[in-house]
Parts: sequence; structure tokens; C-alpha cells
Amino acid sequence: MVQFMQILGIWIGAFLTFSIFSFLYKDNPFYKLAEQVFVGLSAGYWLIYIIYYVIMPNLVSKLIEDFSANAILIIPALLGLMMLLRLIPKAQWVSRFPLAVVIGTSAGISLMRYMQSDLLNQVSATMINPLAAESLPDIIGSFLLIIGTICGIYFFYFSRKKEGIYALPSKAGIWFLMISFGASFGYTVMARVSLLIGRLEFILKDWLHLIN
Amino acid sequence: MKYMILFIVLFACIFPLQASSAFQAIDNAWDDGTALILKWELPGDSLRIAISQIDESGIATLIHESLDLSSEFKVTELEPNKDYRFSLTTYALSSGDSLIYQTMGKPTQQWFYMHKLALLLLFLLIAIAVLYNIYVARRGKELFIRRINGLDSMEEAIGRATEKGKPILFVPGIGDLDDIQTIASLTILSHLAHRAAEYNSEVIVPCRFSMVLSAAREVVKEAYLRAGKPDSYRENNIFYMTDDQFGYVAGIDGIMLREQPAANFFLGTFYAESLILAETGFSTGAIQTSGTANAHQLPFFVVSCDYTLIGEELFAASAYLSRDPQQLGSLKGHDFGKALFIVLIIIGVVLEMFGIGFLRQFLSIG
Amino acid sequence: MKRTLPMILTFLVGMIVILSEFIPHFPFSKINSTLESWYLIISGFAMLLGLISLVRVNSSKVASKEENWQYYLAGLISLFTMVIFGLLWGMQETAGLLGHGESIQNWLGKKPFDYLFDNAYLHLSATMFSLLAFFIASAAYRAFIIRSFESNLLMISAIIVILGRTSFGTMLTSWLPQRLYFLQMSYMTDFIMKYPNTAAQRAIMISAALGIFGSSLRIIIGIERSYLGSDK
Amino acid sequence: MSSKANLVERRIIFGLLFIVVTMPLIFPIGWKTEVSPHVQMAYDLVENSPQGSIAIISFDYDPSTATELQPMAYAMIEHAFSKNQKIIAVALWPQGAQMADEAFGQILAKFPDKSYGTDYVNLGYKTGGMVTIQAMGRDIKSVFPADVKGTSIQDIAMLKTFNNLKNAAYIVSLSAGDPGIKQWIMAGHDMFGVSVTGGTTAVSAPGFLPYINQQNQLYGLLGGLKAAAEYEALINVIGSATVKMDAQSVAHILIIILVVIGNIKAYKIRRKKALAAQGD
Repeated sequence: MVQFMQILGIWIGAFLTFSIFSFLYKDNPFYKLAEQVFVGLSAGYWLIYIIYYVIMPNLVSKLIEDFSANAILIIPALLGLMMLLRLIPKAQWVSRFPLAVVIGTSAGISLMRYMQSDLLNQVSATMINPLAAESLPDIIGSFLLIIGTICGIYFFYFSRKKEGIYALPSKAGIWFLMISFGASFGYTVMARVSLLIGRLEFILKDWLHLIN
Repeated sequence: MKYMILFIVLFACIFPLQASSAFQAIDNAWDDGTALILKWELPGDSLRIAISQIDESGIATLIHESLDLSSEFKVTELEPNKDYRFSLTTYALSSGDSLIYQTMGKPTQQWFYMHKLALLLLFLLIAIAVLYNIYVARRGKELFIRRINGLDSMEEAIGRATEKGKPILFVPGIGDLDDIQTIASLTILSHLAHRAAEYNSEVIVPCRFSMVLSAAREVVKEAYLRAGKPDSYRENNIFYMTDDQFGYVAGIDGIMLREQPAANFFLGTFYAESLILAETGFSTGAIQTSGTANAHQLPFFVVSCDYTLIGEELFAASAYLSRDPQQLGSLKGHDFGKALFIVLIIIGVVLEMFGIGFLRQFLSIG
Repeated sequence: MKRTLPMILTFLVGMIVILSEFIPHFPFSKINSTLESWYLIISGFAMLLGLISLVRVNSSKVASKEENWQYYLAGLISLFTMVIFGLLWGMQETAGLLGHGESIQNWLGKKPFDYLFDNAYLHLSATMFSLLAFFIASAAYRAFIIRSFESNLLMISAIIVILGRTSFGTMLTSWLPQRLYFLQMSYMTDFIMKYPNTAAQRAIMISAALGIFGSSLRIIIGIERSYLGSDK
Repeated sequence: MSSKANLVERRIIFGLLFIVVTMPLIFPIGWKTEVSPHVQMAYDLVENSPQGSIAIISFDYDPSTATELQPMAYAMIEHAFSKNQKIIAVALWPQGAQMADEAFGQILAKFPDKSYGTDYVNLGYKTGGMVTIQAMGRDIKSVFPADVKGTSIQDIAMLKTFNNLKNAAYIVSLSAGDPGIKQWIMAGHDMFGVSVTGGTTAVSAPGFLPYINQQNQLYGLLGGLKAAAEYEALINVIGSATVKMDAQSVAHILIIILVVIGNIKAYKIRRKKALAAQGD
């Protein structure tokens, strides 16, 4: 029986795989079915996952094991319950308190975190001595790195009309952005094709046994 | 009690040794009390130095080996305000004996992270610039802001939707509400929903997370109220789909194919799914506006969407759209930051060329 | 009141978070991680809201026999199957209300929840993800057209990198003499990735970080507050 | 251009890509790839080790990175077996032991005369990373008193004279992160002087290149699927890496061809427009 269920599982997988692929041709009943099954299954999956792996260990078991040491967890639990008051139209506004706490936290943490990692560390990483590079192409590259970073930042400058002499660095900034977009695009092709190869391996190997 | 006595006995034994400055444990200054610095300065004929940490039951664990006669070593991941004991063993050539030094130290917490000084200074500088510009704007000074194409398109998109009688699709990204991009996206939604309410166009907002759902509903409801059309607000147009990244994408693809929205907005955090959404949207012929600060996904939006907000433009959007002088003022604050960093980079590079690494080190925070 | 109090709360929380970034002393040292772990709990509760929204939207479509209602019914069935299986017999090593369901496992090979996860969910997810391979091809076909100087830059750097990443591209330029190593496909790929690409990425990151700075500050001081709804 | 024509065009592209990627998987092309120096180095290390010597392969990864690393395991085991070398498999990652079993199973089909205990052995997983390797450097039997099946190490024929790492001809670490190849370099090579080579994912490979230096801290490195395909080319095998790499190359070429066609089409449209404008 187990073996039969295993094979059935592979057939289910293959059916769903083709149902999703069929969407590339056009919308059709198979895709509609697979899509809604996907939405339903995954929503159910995450609900169960959050109960077992977030709420239970982080809240319930902590409160059961040692209530007084973890009493502070009552606060997020209360805020969570306040969120649920959204279900009652008259009391919906109460949920603004947990939202306010969450958004205040997100804003403060993002501000400092991005400032540290994306601002200061990137700025200091750009402070290099281009002449110290090993070869001529590397020296040119280092100059490009510095110039590109500066022009790129200038491109985002809001409060100046980009005319005459001020248009040039902004233009150069766009050039660097374009090169970077092209490169990122090209660099991703391989990883994306790998995903398709992985799927085809499932179809050809596990399902059809055409290759080993 | 047993440990207490043992401890006192041990302490008495090592006290004379601790007095010597040969081996010391000093609190690491300006930190969160999790580190000690062990310093040693030994007589000239010492060989091979081994340092161990000794726990309460007297068991020693080797933590560091060295050949330097005088040096220091930072012990990390300690607990604040707890006593720690260390021993240093070395082999003295002249006497042919092993020498053992012991020392104790207690890591303490301070009230400021010194290594974040640069962060604090720059934070204050930029924050003051932003607040000052907001203040100036409030007093009525006209501020110039360059055009942001992706945002000027909003009117066009809403117009198209109204004309065709088709809905507008707004995707607030796959980030949760603890992601600042999602919050920025919702503030744009607020403007969009307001305009759409004025034109009587429908806005569909599928959400990946329940927290985003709740905030999005507040935002849209408020926008309809502001537009004076609270009765047109339909709660079920803002709905939750699934927490799953690709399940969410599959659902949105279905909406695009079946509802055929006239305009799609993809604003917020996006990862791999960016291209799936943008290409499906393209195939339905919708006018598409996207925006994200995830640099790796920008190329896919740029090639498949009509307008793309690149990085900072996403965060400037709500200020730009509101035309509220206070908000516009804060954009001037961003610009001050940009000018500041361009100057800093130039100075830093010049200093580096002369072999002076001070500025770079000051700004890099571990 | 309904709006002012939450606004003050946002301000206080935001300021405390920023302050505690600089203060290593207890209790500030623990504030940020505590607040972040609270987020998990709050959003865990909120999960229920999403679920109710999903069930409401889908069941109203089914009830009113809207177009395609059958599929929404299938979605609802999938959802409840997954939830019921998960609650009754748990997932992986976690037991459910009825324990681990050994007898079913003997018959099915694994827990029903995990069976659906492995044989349906994983395949759906992986296939959806793999659609990218097709879309990246169609996007390249449409977008990499010689038009303006900017779009040419985009195209040229994309083509160099696409070629430089495969054995085929390396072969194309392998005849070049060692002296001209910098013209080889793989070298050019590395060069583009390392210098101009990094420069642009940095510019985006630095300016976006400033944007985040401004946005966060506007939220904390309460200029941006649409998420708090209206006063009414 | 009507949207209908666009739609047909899209479908053709999707269909072409599907066929083009499927074909090489079923009918391998076996394109010879140019071998990069780092792969050649790793190959030479195995090639030049004497017959009958014992090598250690450490499986420091789990199924999530198996697409890239498992083909390397196949290729290197096959190479060692073909040179009549013996293999000890160990694992610094919990699921590494399974990966090793799977790899041996795959290769044994080609070498029916190789037997467990005389030609290869799987010692299984040990926690501890660096510390474990150091202990193996002193006495491997104290670290692994028994193999993965529970057989006492004293009863395994090929380990009779194998006491510590220094008895190994070389070490291969197939590594998806920490602990992994870095620990093997620092302990295996730097402390005990055994040649260490290995493989990593394409993404993390650049980080290890500095170790390939004058001191030969790392004796060559396979980075990603492409390198695995190169190794297969060196041992004259059309394996899973070559096949997947073929599919990759064909897909990349198709995309380039599509870009060329797209440009020709755009050029024609533009010329038509220009001619029409002239005609006005």
C-alpha cells in the first residue's frame, strides 16, 4: 500500500506540474484548479506551521513552563487579540494600537539597520585607492566603481533641474544602472534555467523513468 | 555553601598572583558587557602561552594559544556582570618550569556603543536636515522637486481603468508589515485609492500577510472617506490569499487573467516572482507600474513594465504624490544626505590615495 | 483619540528603538530583539484574520455561483483538508490532537499533512517558480532591442554575461592571445559584475537607504499616517 | 503588431525553450567543455595519487545543494575507483551520510567488483567541525569507533593500517557552507599537511579562491555545475553535470538567437515605418 501511495503521489505531482505549465499556453480549467488548490493548500499549510512553530513555542509553551519569567509575553498576546477585534466592525479601531506598535518598530529598526548596512558600509566600501589595483583593467575598473557610485547617487537627486552641466553625471548614472540591469538579468538566466531543468528531471526521471 | 567555601579558598590562593600585572582581564569598554580583554606581559624567556577559562567547578577550557610575550586577546560571548576566571600557562626557559598566572574579570555594560559614533553623528546630521527642511517648507517656501515618471503615470493608469470600466490591481509586495517597503507601498496605495474613489474605479488589493491585509484595509477605507465616498468602499476587494510566496503569485496571475485589470501596480518588496507577475501582466495588455528597492529585481521590472520606480523613488513617492509641503521638505533632507555622501566618498578616496585610512575606518561599522 | 493615541504610540516605540541601537546597557540592549519576537506573536494571531478573509471571499463566490465558482470550492476544500489533517495528526515530528496517527502512516507512508505537502504543495511551488525560465526568455526577446544608447548598454551587458556564464561563451573567445586576456568573455563578465554592476547596485542601495531614512522618520514623527485610518 | 500575433510569438518561444531544454536531458550531447585550471588541479591530485592509496571524501552538504554537489561526488568517486584507490566517506553535515550512500550506490553500478569494507567505507556524520577534524588528525578510530552501519572500525579490512588523517593520500570536501571545506583546509592541510581539494556551489566558490596559492592550501576547486561538467569531461564520462550543462548551454544559445531575431524584426518594422514616412 505504501508503495502504491508513493506512486500515486508522483502522479499527483506530475498532474499538478503540467496543470501549472498549461498556463503558459493560456488560462484553462486545469490551471484554474491547480491555482486554487495551491492557494488553499498553502494557506492551510502556513496556518498549521504558524500554530506549531511560532505560537506554540514562542508563546504557549513558554507561558505554561514558567509563567512569571515570561509574563511580559502577555503584552504581545494582548496586542494580538486586539488585532482580532477587527472582526467586530464597531471595535475595529482598537487594532490601530498593535498596528502602531508594529509600524513604529519597523520604521525604527529599518532606519537604523539600512543606515548601517546599506549606507555607511557601502559608502566606506567605496573609499578605495584605485591606483592600488593589480592590473590596468582593475585600475580602470576601480575608477569606474567610484565614478559610477557617485553618478548613480546623483541620478536620484530630486531637488535640481538636470540641465546643462548638471545633466551629465545624471546621464552617466543612468548608463551605469542600465549596464547593471543587463548584467543582473544575464546573470540570473542560468539559475532560472536550472529551475526548469529540475522540474524536467522530476518528469523524466521520477515519473516517466526515461533517464536515470 | 560548598561552592562558596571552595570559591573563597581558590580566591585566596590566586589573589597574590592576580596582583601582578603580568596577566590581567579588563572590561572591554563601550560595549554591551559581553566581552573582556585579556592582557599579558611576560618575562623574556617565556615560551608558548596557553590561556584557559575556568568555570565554577574549576574545569579549565583552552580558549587561546599564542607565541607573543606581550599581547592581548578579546574573549567574547560572555554574560554581563558575572565574574570570570582565566589562567595563563607558560613555560619559562631559564627555570625550566611551567608558570601559571590567574586573573579574574567582570564584563560590564556601558551606556553607549563607541563604535557606533559615526552612525550617531550621521544620523543626527541627516535627521536635522530632514526636520529643518520640513520646518522651512511649513513656512511656505516653494520647493523644486524633479519629475518622477513612474508616478506621473498614475493618473494615466486610473484614467485608462475608468475608460475601460476595468479594475486596478495593486500588489503591495511580498514583504510583511515589518518591512519598510511594504509600509511605503501602502502609503502610495492611499493616494491611488483616493484618486480611484474620485473616478469610481475599483481597486483590487490581494495581500500575502494578514497584518498587511489589516493595514491595507485601514488605508483604503480612509482614502474612500477622504474622497467623500465611504459607501463605495468594498472590504472584500482587499483580501488575503496565502502566506506562500508562489501560491500568492499563482493567485495573482489568475486574477490578472480573469479580471483583466486595466492597470497593474507592483510596489514594495519583490523577489524572484517579479518577472512572473510583470510578464503575465504584460500579456494581458495592462498598463504596468512597478517599484522596489530590491536592486536584483529591478531589471525584470524595467524590461516588462511601462514605468518603474527605482529604489529611493519608491520611498519618495508618497511625498511626491501628496504635494504636501512638509513631505516634500523631507525629500530635501534625503538630498542633503546624498550630497553629504558624495562629498564623503570623494574625500575618502583622496585620503586613501594618500594612504590615510582614517575616514574609511571611522565609517565602517562591523 | 482613535488616531492620536496610536500616533503617539508609534512615535514612542520608534524613538525607543532608535535610541536602543546606541545603548548597550540593559534593558535597551534587549529591546529590539524583544520587539521583533513580539511581531511574530502578533502576526501569528492576525493569521486568523487572513484565513477568515479567504474563506469569506471564496465562499461568497461559491454561494452566489459566480463564474468559476467550482474552482473556489476546490480551493476551500484544499484549505480545510490541510488544516484538519494538520490539527489532527500534526506535521513532521509534531503531534496533533490525535497524536501521530501511526496506523495512517503505515498505510500512507507518512503523515497525511506531509503527504500533501510533499506530493502537491512542493510540486506546485517548484513549477510556479520554474515558469521564470520561460518568462526570462520571452522578456529577453522583447526587451533587448537596439533602440537608444541606454537600451543598447542594457542589451550588450546582458549578452556578454549570458554568454560568459556558459562553456559556449568561453569557447568563443578562447582563441584570443594571452595578451588580450581582458577581451575574453569570462573576464569581461567578471569585470562587469565586479565594477559597473557593483557601482550601480551601491548607488541604488545608498539612495534607497536615504529614502528609508526619510520614510521612517516621517512615520515616526507622524507626518505619514495613512495606515492609521481616519478619525471617524 | 496585434496582440494576437504577440501571443502566438510567446507560445512559440515557450514551446521552443521547453523542447530545447528537454532534448539534451534525454539525448545527451556531451559537449566538451574547456577545462579551467582549478578543475585540472583537482583532477591531477586524484590522477597522480598512487594505486591502493586511501582518500577521504567529506560530504558536507544536504539535499538542498545536491543538484550542484552530488554530480561532483559521482565524478570524483568514479575517478578514484578507476585508479584503484580506496575511499573513506565522512560527513560534517547530518544528512551528508545519506548523500554518500546515494553517491556510492550510483557509482557501484559501473564497478560491480568494488565491495564495502575493502574498497570504500562510510563512517557517517560527526558533529564538531574543526575540533572533530583535529581529533581525526590524531586518531581517527577514537572519533569513529564504528561505521554508519554500526560495524566496529576494527573489523573493517581497509582501515587496518589507517590510523589518522596523515595516512590519507588526499582529502576531498564537498561543501555547502560551515563546517566544510574551510575547516578541512585549516585543520587537514594547515595542521596535518594532507592535500585538500573539494567542491562548492557556484555562488560561494569565489570566496575560496584565495586558498589556491603558493602553499597549495587548497589543491584546486570545483565551483558549481560547470566545474562538475568539466571534471566529467576529464574522466571521459557523460554524467549528470554534463547533461545539465548541455541543457543550460542550449537554453542560453536559444535566448541569444531569440534576441537576434527580435532585433531583425524590430529593424524591419522600423524600416517599413521609415519608408512609409518617406512615401508621405
